[in-house]
Amino acid sequence: MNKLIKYVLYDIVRNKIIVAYTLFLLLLSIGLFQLGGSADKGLLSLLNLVLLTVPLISIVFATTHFYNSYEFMELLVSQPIRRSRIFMSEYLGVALSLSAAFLVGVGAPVLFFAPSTTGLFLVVTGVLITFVFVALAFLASVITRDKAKGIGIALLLWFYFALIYDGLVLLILYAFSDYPLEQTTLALTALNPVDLGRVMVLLHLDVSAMMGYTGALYKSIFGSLWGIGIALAVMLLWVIVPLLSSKRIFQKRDL
Amino acid sequence: MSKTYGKLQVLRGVSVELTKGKVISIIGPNGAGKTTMSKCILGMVLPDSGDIKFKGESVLNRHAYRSQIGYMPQIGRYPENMKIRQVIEMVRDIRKNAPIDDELIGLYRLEEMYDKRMGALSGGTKQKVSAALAFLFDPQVLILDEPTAGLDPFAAEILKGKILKEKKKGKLVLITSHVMSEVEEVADEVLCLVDGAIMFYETIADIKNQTQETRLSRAVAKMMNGGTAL
Amino acid sequence: MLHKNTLYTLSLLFLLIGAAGCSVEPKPVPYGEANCTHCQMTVSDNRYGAELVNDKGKPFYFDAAECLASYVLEHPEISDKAAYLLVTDFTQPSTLIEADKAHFLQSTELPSPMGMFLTAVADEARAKEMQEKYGGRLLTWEGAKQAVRNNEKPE
Amino acid sequence: MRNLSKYFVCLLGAFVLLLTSPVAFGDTLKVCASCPYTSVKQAVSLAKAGDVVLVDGGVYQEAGIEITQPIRLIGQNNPVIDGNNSGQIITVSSDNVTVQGFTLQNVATSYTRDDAAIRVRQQNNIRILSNTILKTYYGIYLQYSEGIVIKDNVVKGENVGKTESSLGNAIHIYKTDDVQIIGNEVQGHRDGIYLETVKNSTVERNVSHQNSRYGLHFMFSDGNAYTHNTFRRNGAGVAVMYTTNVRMEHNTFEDNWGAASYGLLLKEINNSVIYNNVFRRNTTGIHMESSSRLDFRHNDFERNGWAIKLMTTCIDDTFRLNNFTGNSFDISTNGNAQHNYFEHNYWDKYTGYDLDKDGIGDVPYRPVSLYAMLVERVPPSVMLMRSFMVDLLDNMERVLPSIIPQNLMDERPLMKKIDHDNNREFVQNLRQTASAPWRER
Repeated sequence: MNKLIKYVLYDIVRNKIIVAYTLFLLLLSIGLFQLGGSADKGLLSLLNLVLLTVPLISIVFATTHFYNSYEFMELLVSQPIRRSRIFMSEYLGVALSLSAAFLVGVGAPVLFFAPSTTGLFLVVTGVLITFVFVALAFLASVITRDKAKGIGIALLLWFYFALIYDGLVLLILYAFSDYPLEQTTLALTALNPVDLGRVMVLLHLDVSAMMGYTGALYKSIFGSLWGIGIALAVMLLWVIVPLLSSKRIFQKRDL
Repeated sequence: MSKTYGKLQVLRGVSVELTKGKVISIIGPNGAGKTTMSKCILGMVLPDSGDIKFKGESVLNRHAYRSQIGYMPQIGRYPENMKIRQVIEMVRDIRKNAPIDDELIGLYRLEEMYDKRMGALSGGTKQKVSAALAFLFDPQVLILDEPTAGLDPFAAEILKGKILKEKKKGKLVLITSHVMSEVEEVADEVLCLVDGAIMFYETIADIKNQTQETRLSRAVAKMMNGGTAL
Repeated sequence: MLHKNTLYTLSLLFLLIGAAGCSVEPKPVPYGEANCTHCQMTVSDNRYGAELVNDKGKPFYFDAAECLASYVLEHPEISDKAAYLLVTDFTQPSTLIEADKAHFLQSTELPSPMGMFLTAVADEARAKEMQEKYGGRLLTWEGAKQAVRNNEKPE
Repeated sequence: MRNLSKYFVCLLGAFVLLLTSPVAFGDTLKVCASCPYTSVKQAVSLAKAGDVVLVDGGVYQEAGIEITQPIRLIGQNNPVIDGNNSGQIITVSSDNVTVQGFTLQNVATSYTRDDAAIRVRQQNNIRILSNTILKTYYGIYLQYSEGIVIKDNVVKGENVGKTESSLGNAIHIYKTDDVQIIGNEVQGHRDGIYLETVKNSTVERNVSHQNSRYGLHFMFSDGNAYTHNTFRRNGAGVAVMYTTNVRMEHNTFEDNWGAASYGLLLKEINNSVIYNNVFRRNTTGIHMESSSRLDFRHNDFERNGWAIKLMTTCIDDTFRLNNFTGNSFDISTNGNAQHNYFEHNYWDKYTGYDLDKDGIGDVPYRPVSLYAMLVERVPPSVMLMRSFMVDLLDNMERVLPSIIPQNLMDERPLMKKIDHDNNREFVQNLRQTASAPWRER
């Protein structure tokens, strides 16, 4: 498996988009930390941008890469290797290289300007989000053979998780404001990896306490080791479920 | 075996036994299911029904048998940023312990271009790489999809020579091709697919005998038209 | 089949969470963490907390029975439909009892958080005992609401 | 005229001398291990009006000391009176009493008796000065009295791990007028300073921190001034209710940071001024309900969750020349009706421009965001804080307001943060150009 990843990585690392992505994140992070004044403020602004750009770039890049690698995968499929191995290698290759770009572009500045647990959470969240959206990208890619369609689905997925979902949640919360919604909101948050990541970081920033009783409730949930563990587990589910589903489809489909 | 793509039925109950030591040419009009059939054998396309047996064992959902097969795709596309050297190394990595037959690499002088990016190569050169890769591990079965399509005549000759050489070693070679002269040159038997079903599967000599034609292309055309001359 | 099972389990899990969120039942008063719905003061004295649970199961917390009473009087549209009106049994801190069934002792010796000197007790005998000890008068929930409406404080 | 004033000064001097020198008034009863008196209780019970009971350093295991004469009980070299958890330590049952310079410790929780280190009931002119009160149920407890000075005391309780009902207040004053509470440090109790029905009083330069409930809590206490106090890290902050004519100036409310915390809760406070205060890092800077005709000026709201929660029951409140910086929400409210004035405040979230360069933004600022109102109505929606959708909605609503209150806006926001001390000239100019009339007090 690692041999294959090596070759997938060879290919991606030299991809100019990855380099551009790294530089983009790097400039953004440094700029925000310089502008923001305090480390916390910098982290907050960074969080917003990370949660918007990382999913978008991850999902679009991974989808494009998947379609561009079709013939390569064909070549590999004619070789004596399991399809699942090819698929996982592709996945890990893309996810790892995007994560590496994120670690260099965001992780390093965070380490330098805001070395704190919150910073760590931001970086971990960013990496997890990358893995989630690459998995979603692969799912979009195996659903349809048509590249344009696949990228369309990927963009829709991003649009849904980054924007539409929150709008729907707001609508639901508003419509059912007479009901006790604490638990429901928690569940709704878990159903969107972007929200989950945002809440995980936010609750470790100082602003969390200001969210009043409900905020404190969530903080007590997410703040405990158990809560962090569960949040991370849900996040991993967000990686595993789409990844395994797409792998299953990939194994059964024609190339 | 059978295969449908959506509403399109590509293979309808194709059943055939191929034995080693022969070069078999799969011919047929466009869309007759030639490539699909070879992809089925390679496991790239999974048949809806039926089975494919290799040395008596089903290959469905297996992968190890493919170490016995060399495949040359119609159009070989590779990761753009990889160098020829890396592609070859990678496949070698995958097929560890396989015997190496780098005759084609030498004949095509690929070593001189080892450090070129795949993305920078011409279609013909890519085909050379594909051919070299197909023969690299001295496989028992060779599946060549339009092998000479993108090659210059000189390179095509080298390839044909190599095919005949491997046949003599007792290997099974499957070639899909439209070029009848080429088929005539290298193949022993012709498998003709029309609309996903086998129209005939005969030796070249038999075909010529049946149709009373000396040129294979005419003979085949006659056969496909139901035995009447054009 | 693995992922289908996973999905199934997951959706079941969320359904359960949703169901838990929707059941109409009293919730323990989060002392020190919630503000009184009526007076906005922190609900912190666990001998006096009160709670209203609406018909949908959403809890509203109060720091004292008098605040609950004021709220009930001011918001009949919510309280008329409320599933539960609860006050704390003074003799068993943090234990909620139904306001209808509670006995309210109004005595200067027992100052409640919002100045109406209302102390709720579940057991009638205990309430009488306390009345003998501290003086004041015993009220039903209706009486307590009446006292709050007319701002009748013992002096 | 000059002679007369000289004479007056002399008289005043003599009066001061009379008050301060022990020998000038009556006898001095000394208490120490080797003195005529070895027990404070004994000396106090024998003292006559005008006497001084002078207690030297050492630890006295005593409780239930009752002062029935107008005397002065003074500690020298920091004597300690240890109540041993057996009831109240000092009860003052006479007018004109001074208690000064003691460490009073160990008074147990008593649910129905409200035991305190110093208890005063129905007395006038009492002075409690420079005492240290440790581990008591209530610290200083006054009822039905008048003319009180509580100065430079330290009251420290132990509230860690205790429920609120087992804690008393550090300084608790009920139905008492003309009180001066100055320079005390109170911590670790239920409420730091509790005033109920206390009129015409001053609370100045106190530090109240780490109390379980409120740093300062007053109700029905009209006409009081609270200046230069610091309220820090109290359980819920400062709560003031049902009072008119209050002056709160130069106070600091900070780090009241928790689920149900606020810097200052204003409930039915009317006709009052709130000037030059700092609200820093509170969950809610000010929570206001049913409070009217309040004047907020020169306050700094820094890095609070909500700077101000202004409920619709508040009317005729004026907010001028305040700085709002780094707050998650500047103003939040629960409805559309608004009858309050905002003018000439500095808002760091303001993105308008100032073409005529007069220091005032040319477009109004709306400090209430749609999301803030949503959170007010549906608290669980805090989970969506800082999501892209929320930012988008807020920006759309700012451009085309439909849900947020139309008239809650600052039509003349300032472009630069106000330096409250050095911008006098600028402020003068603003005063002349203001739209609503300035209320001067």
